[in-house]
Amino acid sequence: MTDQTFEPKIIAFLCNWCSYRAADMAGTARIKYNPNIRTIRVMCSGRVDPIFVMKAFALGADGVMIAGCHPGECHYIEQNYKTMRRYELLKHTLRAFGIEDHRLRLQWASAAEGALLAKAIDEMTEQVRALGPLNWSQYWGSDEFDEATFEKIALEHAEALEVSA
Amino acid sequence: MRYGYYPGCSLSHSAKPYGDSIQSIRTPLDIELKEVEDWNCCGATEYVALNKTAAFALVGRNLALGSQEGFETLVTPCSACYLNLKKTDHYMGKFKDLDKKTNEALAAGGLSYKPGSLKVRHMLDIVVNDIGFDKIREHVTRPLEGLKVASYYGCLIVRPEFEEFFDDPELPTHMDKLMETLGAEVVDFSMKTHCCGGHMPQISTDTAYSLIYGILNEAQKNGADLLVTICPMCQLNLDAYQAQVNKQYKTKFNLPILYFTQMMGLAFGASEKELGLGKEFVQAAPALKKIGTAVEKAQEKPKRRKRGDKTLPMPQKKVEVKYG
Amino acid sequence: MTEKAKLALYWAASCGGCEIAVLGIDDKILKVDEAFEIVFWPCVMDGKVRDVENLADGEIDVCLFNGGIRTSEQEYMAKLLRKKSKVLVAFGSCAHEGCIPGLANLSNRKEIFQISYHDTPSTVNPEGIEPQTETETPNGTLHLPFFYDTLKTLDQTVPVDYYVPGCPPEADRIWDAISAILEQNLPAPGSVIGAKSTVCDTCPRTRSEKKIKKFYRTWEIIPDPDICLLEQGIICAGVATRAGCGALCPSVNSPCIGCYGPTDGVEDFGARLLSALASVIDSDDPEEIQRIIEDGMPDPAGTLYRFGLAGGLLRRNILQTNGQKKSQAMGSTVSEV
Amino acid sequence: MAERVGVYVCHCGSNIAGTVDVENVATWAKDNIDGVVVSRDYQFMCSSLGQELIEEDIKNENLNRIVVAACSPHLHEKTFRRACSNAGLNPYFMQMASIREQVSWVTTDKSAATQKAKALISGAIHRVQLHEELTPSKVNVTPTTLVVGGGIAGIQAAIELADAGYPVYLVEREPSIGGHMAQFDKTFPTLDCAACILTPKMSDVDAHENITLMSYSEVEEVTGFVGNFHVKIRKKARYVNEADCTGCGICIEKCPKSIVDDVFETGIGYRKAVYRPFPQAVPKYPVIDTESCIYFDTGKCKACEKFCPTDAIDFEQKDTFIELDVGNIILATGYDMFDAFKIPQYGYGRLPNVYTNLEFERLCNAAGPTEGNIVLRDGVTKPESVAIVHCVGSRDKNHNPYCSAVCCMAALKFGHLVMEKTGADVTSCYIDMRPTFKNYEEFYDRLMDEGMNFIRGKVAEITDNALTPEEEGKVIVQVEDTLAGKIRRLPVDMVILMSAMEPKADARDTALKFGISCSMDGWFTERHPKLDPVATMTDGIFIAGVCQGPKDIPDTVAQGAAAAARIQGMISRGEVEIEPIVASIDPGTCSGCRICNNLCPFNAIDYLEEEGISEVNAALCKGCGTCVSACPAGAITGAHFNNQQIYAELDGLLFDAAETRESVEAAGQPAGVQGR
Repeated sequence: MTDQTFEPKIIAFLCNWCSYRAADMAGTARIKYNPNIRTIRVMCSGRVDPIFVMKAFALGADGVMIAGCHPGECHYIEQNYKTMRRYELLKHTLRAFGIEDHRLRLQWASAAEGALLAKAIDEMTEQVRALGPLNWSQYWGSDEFDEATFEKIALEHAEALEVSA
Repeated sequence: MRYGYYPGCSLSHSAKPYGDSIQSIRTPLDIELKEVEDWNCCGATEYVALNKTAAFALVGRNLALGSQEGFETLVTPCSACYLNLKKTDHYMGKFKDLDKKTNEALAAGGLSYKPGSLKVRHMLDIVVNDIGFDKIREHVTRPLEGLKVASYYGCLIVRPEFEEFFDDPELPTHMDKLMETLGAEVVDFSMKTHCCGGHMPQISTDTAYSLIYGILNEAQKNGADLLVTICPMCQLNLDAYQAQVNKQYKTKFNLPILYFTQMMGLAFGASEKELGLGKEFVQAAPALKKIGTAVEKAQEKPKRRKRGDKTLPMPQKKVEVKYG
Repeated sequence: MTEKAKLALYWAASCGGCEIAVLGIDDKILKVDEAFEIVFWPCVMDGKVRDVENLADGEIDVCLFNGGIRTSEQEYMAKLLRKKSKVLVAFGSCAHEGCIPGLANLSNRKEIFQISYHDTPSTVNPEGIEPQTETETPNGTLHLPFFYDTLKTLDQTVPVDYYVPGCPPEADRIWDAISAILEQNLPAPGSVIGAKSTVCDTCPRTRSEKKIKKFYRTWEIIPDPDICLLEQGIICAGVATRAGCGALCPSVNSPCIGCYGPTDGVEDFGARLLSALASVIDSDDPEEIQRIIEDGMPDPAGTLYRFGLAGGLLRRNILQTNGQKKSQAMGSTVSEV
Repeated sequence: MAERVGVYVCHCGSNIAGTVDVENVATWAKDNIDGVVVSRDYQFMCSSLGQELIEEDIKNENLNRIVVAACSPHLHEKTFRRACSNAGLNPYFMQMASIREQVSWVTTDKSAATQKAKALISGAIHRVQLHEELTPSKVNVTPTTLVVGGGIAGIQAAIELADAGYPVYLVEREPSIGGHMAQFDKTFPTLDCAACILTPKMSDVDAHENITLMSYSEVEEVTGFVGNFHVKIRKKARYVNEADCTGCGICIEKCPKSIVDDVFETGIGYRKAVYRPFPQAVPKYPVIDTESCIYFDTGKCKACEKFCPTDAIDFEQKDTFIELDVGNIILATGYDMFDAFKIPQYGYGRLPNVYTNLEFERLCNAAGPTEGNIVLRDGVTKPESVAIVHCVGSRDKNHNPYCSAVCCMAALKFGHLVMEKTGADVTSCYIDMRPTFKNYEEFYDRLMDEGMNFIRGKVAEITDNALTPEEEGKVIVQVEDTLAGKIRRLPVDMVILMSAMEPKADARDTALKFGISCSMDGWFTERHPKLDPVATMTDGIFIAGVCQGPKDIPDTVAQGAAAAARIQGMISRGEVEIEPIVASIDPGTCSGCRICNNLCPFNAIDYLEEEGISEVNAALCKGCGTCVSACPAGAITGAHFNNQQIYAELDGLLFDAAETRESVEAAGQPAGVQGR
């Protein structure tokens, strides 16, 4: 289902050293990109806990991007490799939940690659837009009993018993 | 292993020995080659310069036929055909409009081709990578010891380098290894991937001869008894115009030009007839007499430097520097 | 003598194991009887919903509620018991985090009915009858509860005061909980009554630094009895699972499957375990990593969320019926309980 | 207790206000988000007035949390943190929202920009309320410094520190310090002889009371943290007893075994089995190379021992290990040359008269194998024509994409030397000429005046395959002259390949050993490419010279000095602050599963055997948080980036998704005891 008016909300976790600086760079260079991305700064993409991603979806995000330094260029030497491993398993797991691959993206961007990051953001925004809203909590179903009905049932029980008595 | 086979025009005529020798090594190495039904000329190296659409359609037809017959791999022994087939497949995948145009043209003949559905490979690639040196070694009954060969690739197979070329385009070495596997001695040869002149002999003999001269000269200088090639065009130029080159440059080159498959046949003990030997302008027979005349050269021990010897040592290939 | 405190036990979507487990505390059950007047316990004594309804609000001192909320009746009972109880305890994995019944959240009502009432080999149902919420009979209309698409944990339905984890809770832990209640030295409301650390803490195996090149399914190798199972490539959830069981499974060469749920403050057991496992995969090459994962963990949801799916952050898989509410799914009769 | 948050939305002139409706955002924040007590928009928050505004509000409105929505925290986080501490508020109670770099500058649609700004600010407000008080810890700095690498960079750094009165250990892998510079003949553009300016510095190092020189030694292992490193150094066996050796050199003279020296003489000269890389070597003590020594091979000879006047030769010597405590470390490990064999079409190793730049340096070095005579491989003939090939392995996607920075100038230098010494005509084949430094362009002009030829084009191949009589016996350089637009074949006597500078073959191992990172190419990564070029991500570890990237001698020396200066600052301060953004493990929850142990590249996580739990060494921890998100028990907390703070930020960022998720907050959260 593609909804043209639909503006996806995408959470992006940016590592302090490369991808957040890439975002700064995109800004300084006045590179325009879709406003749908909302960023959280973490020290390293290795800090991005799969729980954050789940939480983001549960809180109503339509997509999540994890951005970090290029493999081999991590400011913490090798931590983004752990990100890579978690990302793969996370994707594998989200598939089992029926969440489309395009809703989670791992993006390497060095401090100099503002344009690349901007392009990735635009690309992802369009992909998620095409997938439509996720609005995860709708699948949980809501309670069926408000106070009134609740009382009503109690009452019915009372009557029922009185009849049989 | 079963492959679609695209021999190309020359293999039944000017390069018949190539075709024959391929047939003769096919059986021992059990390479199953199924010729593409009703294939046509690849347009050689010129056509594309005259009319792109037509040229690509011409090649496209062969690809279409190949994939139609359900092949995964299309093997060709001719470097020009290899280049054309690979180029067409590659460009059709890369440039959507070329893909569209070509397929429109093919549609006229009720054909279509989806780029990437056929893997175009050169005979040499199949021999060294699919069959492998070990299996080849098993079949060597008549090692080519004593024979000094220069392995010559020509330019068409190495450039332009599309995605994954099966060897180093700057300095390919597969044929060297193959020749060594057959027992021949490989001489250093820096002209490996230089142009043989292609169709220059018809256009500017001077240009053509200078190129041919360069190749033969280098081979001779490095002590080669013969050149081994993988391309009918190269074979023809180096072989057929050797006399003219000798005349023009006052040289006495007498270097037979053989196909790598002929060398394999020889080593496998096939008869000269099977391999179409003797059909070359520069007769290979004299050179081939050297087979088996290898002399055990005693490995010389490092000689001490003489007093007053001013010469500077030559650079040695670096062994991986290990620190710590 | 002073009046005994009132105790209620109820089961919703659960296997009943928790009930057995309560009895499993042996003679201590008598102590329970000494301490409490059991007002409601359908599993072991007769009782009517009406009796509960007739109680004053908050009259029950403690209610041990096991099982998740799968039907409208269970939801009603949860709300009823919440209303009538001072302290409501989500007792056992099902009430706590959904447990095995929660895995049905990877499916939905339609599929579940299809399987249970049509497809299972043991089912003979030529007329293709499915449970109806209302059935007319000569003696009047019979009601059946409505079956929800999504199983909820107890606290997704009503506020819960305490949690007792485990599938089922170990006898000793149950007694710990009960005595805590008796002695009135309960932790802060909302907390889990249990250990702080994880199963590894009580696991006898020797552990060293971890690097995993391949995940093995339990039948693929015979594990070394003394070395950490995870280090041998067997997915053992012990690293992420709250201690309390005494590492029963690992001590008999079988990996922990996580029935005691996560430790305090962890919001999603599966993701927690996921992150830990992925972090120690011994490869930096995306293709190889994918291979290791896909070969080693064909069913990630089942592996990582065996007990914690319904209680996790996502709770279920994408629902093809798009979260259709009961009202849409079945008229608007509410009185099917 | 409820936090009192102050929100400050910066206009940044029109930079932000031009695209984001700042007034609207400010009022919206106050009206819609709990905890916000003050919410203002202001022209320039970073101005002193803007900062005072915050300080005033903190005092008057007793705010205890601050959110500044302005530019990127990388620009002004420090500024506003300072403002907070000035007003007596813990600086870590401040959070920035980057609504300039990440909103106004990158968004065209005004309403979308305003909405995004709201999201970011709401995220910051939610987050900041959960911030915890943090104070940097302080550690003392050992005044001793370790310098690794005795090239000009290391020498410069060592001398600077030593002159400042601080003890320095200089560790060099080779038998002598001096590095590549010692191999050079002249230096551009001044053409003063490398040795003449280098050797005095080398002997300074030797003589300096504050410098302990450890040549022929390597760092084995590094532990500890800024101010308090502990290093283990392997002193390789010299088989020459330094205490007794006078450096007279008789052993070298008498040694019967002579072999090609492919380190210092780059393979075009010879040395003995017992040797000193070059006459002015520092230290002066020779080294016995066991590979080639006859005694080590056959058990006979011992000529050196027989003739040594002071019995300094000791065949029994073993490697020794020295352990040091140092406060800071400077890495000046230099570079390797690109292996010209990797470009076969240039004929290196096949054509005798194709040399590399480093070989040529030795060739025209008066102390080199030819006493400075520029000759062909035969050792006698002077070349009449020389071609210099630029960018061999540099600016070449097949090998190294980067520019090696010095080759253009070195080529000009070579051109001058060749013409001066042999009168041969010289042709340089270049892609671009890059004489970009003081007096470099002038030098280029000078060479053009001196008659050096320049052909703009990348050389295709170098061959001895003559096509014309005049090419016979020559080396032919085939190149496309891109200015004349034609292919040229240059028959010359000698070719010099300007080989690229490459990271040391073991640069990555070194980086790992010292806990710093490398670029893709393998150059060490500086903390900031512009503003912090000699520091690294690892406090207390600095880099200087080419190990950080290709550069010439002046830049290298400057970096050496800069690194030394940085360290002097730390030493004179006596203590350093350690970022409080670190991980910590709750011993109660940790079960010692050991998942985290090998995740830390800085070895900050120790496993305590007896307690059976793991522990974070705060001083080593860099705060990346990888272990935090890996801990299956949730036992590890990352200061300033803990889960609750991130959840809160997520919650705030998705404020406008709230309507679709009433029920979420309840999910899995403690319910409290309602219904009683």
